[in-house]
Formats: sequence, structure tokens, C-alpha cells
Amino acid sequence: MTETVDTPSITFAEDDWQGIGAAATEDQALYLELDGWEGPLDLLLDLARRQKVDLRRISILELVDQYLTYIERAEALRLELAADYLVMAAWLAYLKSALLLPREEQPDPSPEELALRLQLRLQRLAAMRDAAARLMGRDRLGRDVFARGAPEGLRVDRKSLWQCDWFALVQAYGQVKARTAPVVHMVRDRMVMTLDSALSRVSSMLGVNLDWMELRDFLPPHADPRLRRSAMASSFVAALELARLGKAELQQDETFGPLMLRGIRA
Amino acid sequence: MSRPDDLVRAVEATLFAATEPMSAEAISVHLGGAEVKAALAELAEQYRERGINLVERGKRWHFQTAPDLAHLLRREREEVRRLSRAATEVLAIVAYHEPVSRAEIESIRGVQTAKGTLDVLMEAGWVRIVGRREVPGRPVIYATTPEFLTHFGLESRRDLPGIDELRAAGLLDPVEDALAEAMEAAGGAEGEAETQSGDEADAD
Amino acid sequence: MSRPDDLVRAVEATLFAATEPMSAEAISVHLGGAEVKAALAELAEQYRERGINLVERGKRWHFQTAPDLAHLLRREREEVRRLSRAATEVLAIVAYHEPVSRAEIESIRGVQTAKGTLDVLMEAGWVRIVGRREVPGRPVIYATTPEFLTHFGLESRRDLPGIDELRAAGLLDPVEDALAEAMEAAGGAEGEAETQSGDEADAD
Repeated sequence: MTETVDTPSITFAEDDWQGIGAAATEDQALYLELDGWEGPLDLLLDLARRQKVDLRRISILELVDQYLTYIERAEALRLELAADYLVMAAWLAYLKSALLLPREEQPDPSPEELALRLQLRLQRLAAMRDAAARLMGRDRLGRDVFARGAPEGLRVDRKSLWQCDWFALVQAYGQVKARTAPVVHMVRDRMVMTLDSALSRVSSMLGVNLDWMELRDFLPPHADPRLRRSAMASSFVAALELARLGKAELQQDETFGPLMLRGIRA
Repeated sequence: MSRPDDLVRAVEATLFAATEPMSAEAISVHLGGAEVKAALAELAEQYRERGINLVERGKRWHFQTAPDLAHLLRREREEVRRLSRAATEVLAIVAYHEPVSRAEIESIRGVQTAKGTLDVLMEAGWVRIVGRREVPGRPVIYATTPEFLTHFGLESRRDLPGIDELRAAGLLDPVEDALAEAMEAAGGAEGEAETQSGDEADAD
Repeated sequence: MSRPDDLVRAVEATLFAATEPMSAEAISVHLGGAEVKAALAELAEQYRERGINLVERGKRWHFQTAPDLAHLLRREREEVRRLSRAATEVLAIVAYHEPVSRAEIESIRGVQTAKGTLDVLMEAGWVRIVGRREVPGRPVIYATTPEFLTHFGLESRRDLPGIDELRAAGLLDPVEDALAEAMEAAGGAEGEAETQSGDEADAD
């Protein structure tokens, strides 16, 4: 084990982590638990811990070799490996070859940087795993310390103090009355020709003329346009009525064409 | 304050965490057969004048709030709340037409009235049930209370303005819904807002 | 124990009866606005060595049994949920790094975090969403809750085990920051981070 100084760090003591693989000393047992790792970083951390050195002094080359060996053997045992384990294996193989290259042929980023990055990630994961273990080991409420079993409870009864004033009250009543009062529709005074006057006008005009006449010719001449509309409607109904009574006949050659009207002599 | 001995501490913690009062025997069993009577007596004495007491009831022990502090367990908080528009309308109808049944209120308002609305008015102390109408179904009939008159500063119900006066004051003019709502919103801004939209919403 | 003054008794009774931890402010409101900080400090001291203690967790106070009595009380009470390893790791990462996004959690763990993992922690009431990070995608960010502090017996996040050391060692900084620093310090030669040396962590 590495020489340690008097500051905290993130290495694992051998007995402080009961995670997967801790008891698996035989390779075989380890492989069968490959599923148990949460991804390649997890497996790498476990392997790193087996080097039993401070994570900051770990041999990345050795770690890479161990990882690649495991993956190879897992493949030999025909264990199905998740893709990310294989991706990591390929990347580590690349890292290894780069680390072994002569210095002047090194690519960018440098293999040292890549190795350091991996190391830093392992340190951080280890730190959090350690922190989690320490957190779980605290005196936890409901497990180690207990709250009162049967608290009486504090009840706060909210009592409403209702507010309303005179005006609001009276206004509300006014609104109810206004809303529910019977509605009266005022119809504006309009110039109209009643059906009765149209009937007498049309029938008297038919009496003096036996030729076909267009309905329009029965309307009062020079009438106000509004009266004219009313007269047209009334005269049309009057014409229908006269036809029904057998006093007139109607003819229209085309839709919307002029409506022709002729009296029938009794 | 000195540290109590371990047995006293154990009994104290056990009773504190227990969900039910425990007999001395049950505590003893829980603590591996220790003799706990003396510890219970000591604890009871230590807690005698505190905000919580250790008491024995029917041979079973438990902690409870000191009797003189029982009022702390249940407090009332008063909140000023403005009456909703629906409730105000119902109150006005009761005031103008009393005694009146709920069905009559609804026919005057022209909308259904939630049961809760009348409850609110009764909770406020302004409306009460004064009997039943002797018609089929014997519906309950409501009227206003003396507190209602007091709150609204009225000598009697006759002080309420009549229809003609309301008309003269413009209070019978139809108010656009939007305007009514705007007034409602503006009024509701002060105090606890009773959010509602439209006539059917009732105070809960 | 001697008879405490009335305010101390009232605070004592209130916290004893409360079903949830209470902040000093909430206690004060419950007691009609009394200044309770001194009373809380006095109570905490009075209960320091007893079988039950008054503790502050995330600015909220509650009574709980003394930790050294755990063995007496634990028995039939395995109510605490068992967290998966993934969930404990995620919880630790959130607690030590908060506020933190899911992507940041995943970059530390090196694996995707199952949807259920954060849900479990949120359901337990220990983690909550506290907003969004103002970066592209506006990811949701997570942090711990007062209930987390209560459950794990932490007065505040500063009490998280080893957090000062982790921070000093740069282990709570992103890899990128540490990388830049280390490359600079070591000239990129050995790839050895000479930030802080350390010894074995003693996690028990």
C-alpha cells in the first residue's frame, strides 16, 4: 500500500466496501457477476481497488491490462457483454498502445492526458461511493434514532371571519333582480304593409286587369325602400293566398325570374 | 443537569418511541428483563414540572403534554375572508325574502346554489334554519339572524332599500359580466381572495 | 430536571406534540410570536445527555431518541427503505454536488441513471427538482431536501461526511477543471495529480 500522509483521501480500505465482486476472488465467480457492475467505469474502479494502491498512484497500464483480460475471458466464456464494455475495451486498447508509443509519435490529446482523465474519473466515482457508504452509515431517523411514536399532533383550526358589507349585499340583490327580471323586447316602429292591405290591394288590381303582370307592378310606386321591402313580402304572400283561393294564377319561368300573376274570372 | 443513568435513558427513549402506552412489564421485556419500576418513578419525577410529563394511566405509561399546556395542541387561527359573490347573492335573497327555502332561492337567483353556500352563511352566523315549509317535501327554510342585522348595521330588515330605491340608485341596471367580474376581482384583491368565476361558483 | 420557564416548557410541549420537525419560525408562530431561539438552545442543552435529544436538522427542530440507544429500539422496526446501490450513489452525488443535473450525475457514475432511481429518491422526499440549468436544453437540476438532512442526522450540508476534505482535494470539481489544473501543475508529464495527497478514507 502506498505511503499515506495525514490528509484524507479517497482510497478504499479493503473492508469498507461490500460491493459486487468483493468476495469474488476466483476469476470464474467474477465473470459471472459481470452483470452486477454498473458499467465499465464501475468495473474499472473495482479492478483499480484490487491494485490496493492509492487511486492517484494507480498504474493505468496495469489497469488496462486487467480490464482487457477480463473482457477477453468473458468473451471466451461466451458471456454476453453489453456494448459499452466493449467500447471501453477498444478505447483502453487504444490508450495502451498510445502509452507505449515513443514519445515523439504521440497523438493529441496525449495518452497521458487521457490516462489522467480516466484516473480523475475513477477518483471521483470512488469518492462518491465512499461518501454514499458513510452517508448510509449515519444514525438514520427511523433506523437508528426514532421520532416520537405517537405525537399528539398540533392542530391549527382555521376559523373564517367572513366579511361582507352593506353595499355589496344590496348590490348583489340588485344584480339578482336585474339578471332575472323578465326581458322585454322593444321593436322599433317600422313602415310596413300588412298582409291585409296587400291582399286588398293585389286583389283589387287583379280585378281591373286580366293580363299577366309581374308581382313588382303591384307594389305602391315611389314608396320608401323600407316600405317597398315589406310590401314585396306582403304582396307575395297575398299572391299565394289568392292563388290558393282560386282567384289568381301564378307563373315563373325560371328560378328567381319575374313572378307573373293573372286574375281568374270567377 | 446530570446525565441520567443508562436504564433511565433507555426507558425514556423506549416510551418516547412507543406508539402506544406501555406497561412496566412490557418495557421490561423490551429492555431484556431489566427492573424498570424505579426508573419509571425517577423519570416521572424528572418530568413532573416540564412541558411534557410521564404519566401512568391504567398501569400503562406514556409521555403527554403537560395539562396546563394542552391549549397549545389545538389552536384557532382566525382568517378574514371576503364573502364570494354567490354567497352574497344568496344572503341578499334570504334577507329580502325570508323565510325562504333553497329551491326558492334558486328560482330567484336563476342558478343552482351549492349546499356549501348556505353553510358558509350559517357558519358566518348570518343565516339560520327557522323551520320547514309545510308543503310536499317539507323543505327547510332559512332566515337571517340578529347577528346579520348587527354586522350590516341595520335596525331591522325594513331598513333594506326597496326595489324602487335600488332602481333609482342604478343597481338594477344589468351589469356586463365582464364588468361584474372586474369588480369582483378588484374587491377580492383585499383580504383572502375567494376565487370564483361566474355565478355558479360557491364559497366552500 | 428542574422546572424550566414557561416559554421553554411551551416550546418543549410543542415540539413533543408535533408530527413533523418545526423551524424556529413555525414554533414562534404557533406560540403567538414568541422569540424561541434561546429556549431551543436551552432545551437542546437540557436534553443533550438524556435518552431523547433535541436536534436541529436543516433549520428544523425535532426530538429523537439518542443514537447510542439504537440497539434497544431497532428491533421490530425495520421500516427504513433499503436503497439500491445506484440510488445511494445518486443520492450522494446530489448531496455533495447540488444542484446537479442528471447528465452531471451520469458523467460521474459513468452510466446512465435509470428513470426510477431519481424517482425513488424524490418519493422518499430526500431529493427534489430545484429548477433548470440555464444552458442549452435547460436541464432540470436536483438538490436535497430538509427531510434528507433530518433522515441522515445532518444539521446542514456542511455536516456531510468528509465534504470539506473532498472539496479541498478538488474531488467535487468537474474532471475538466481538475485535468486542466493537473496538466498545468505536472507539466502533463506523468499525469499524476499532485493536488492534495491523502490517506485512507475511513468509512465505517
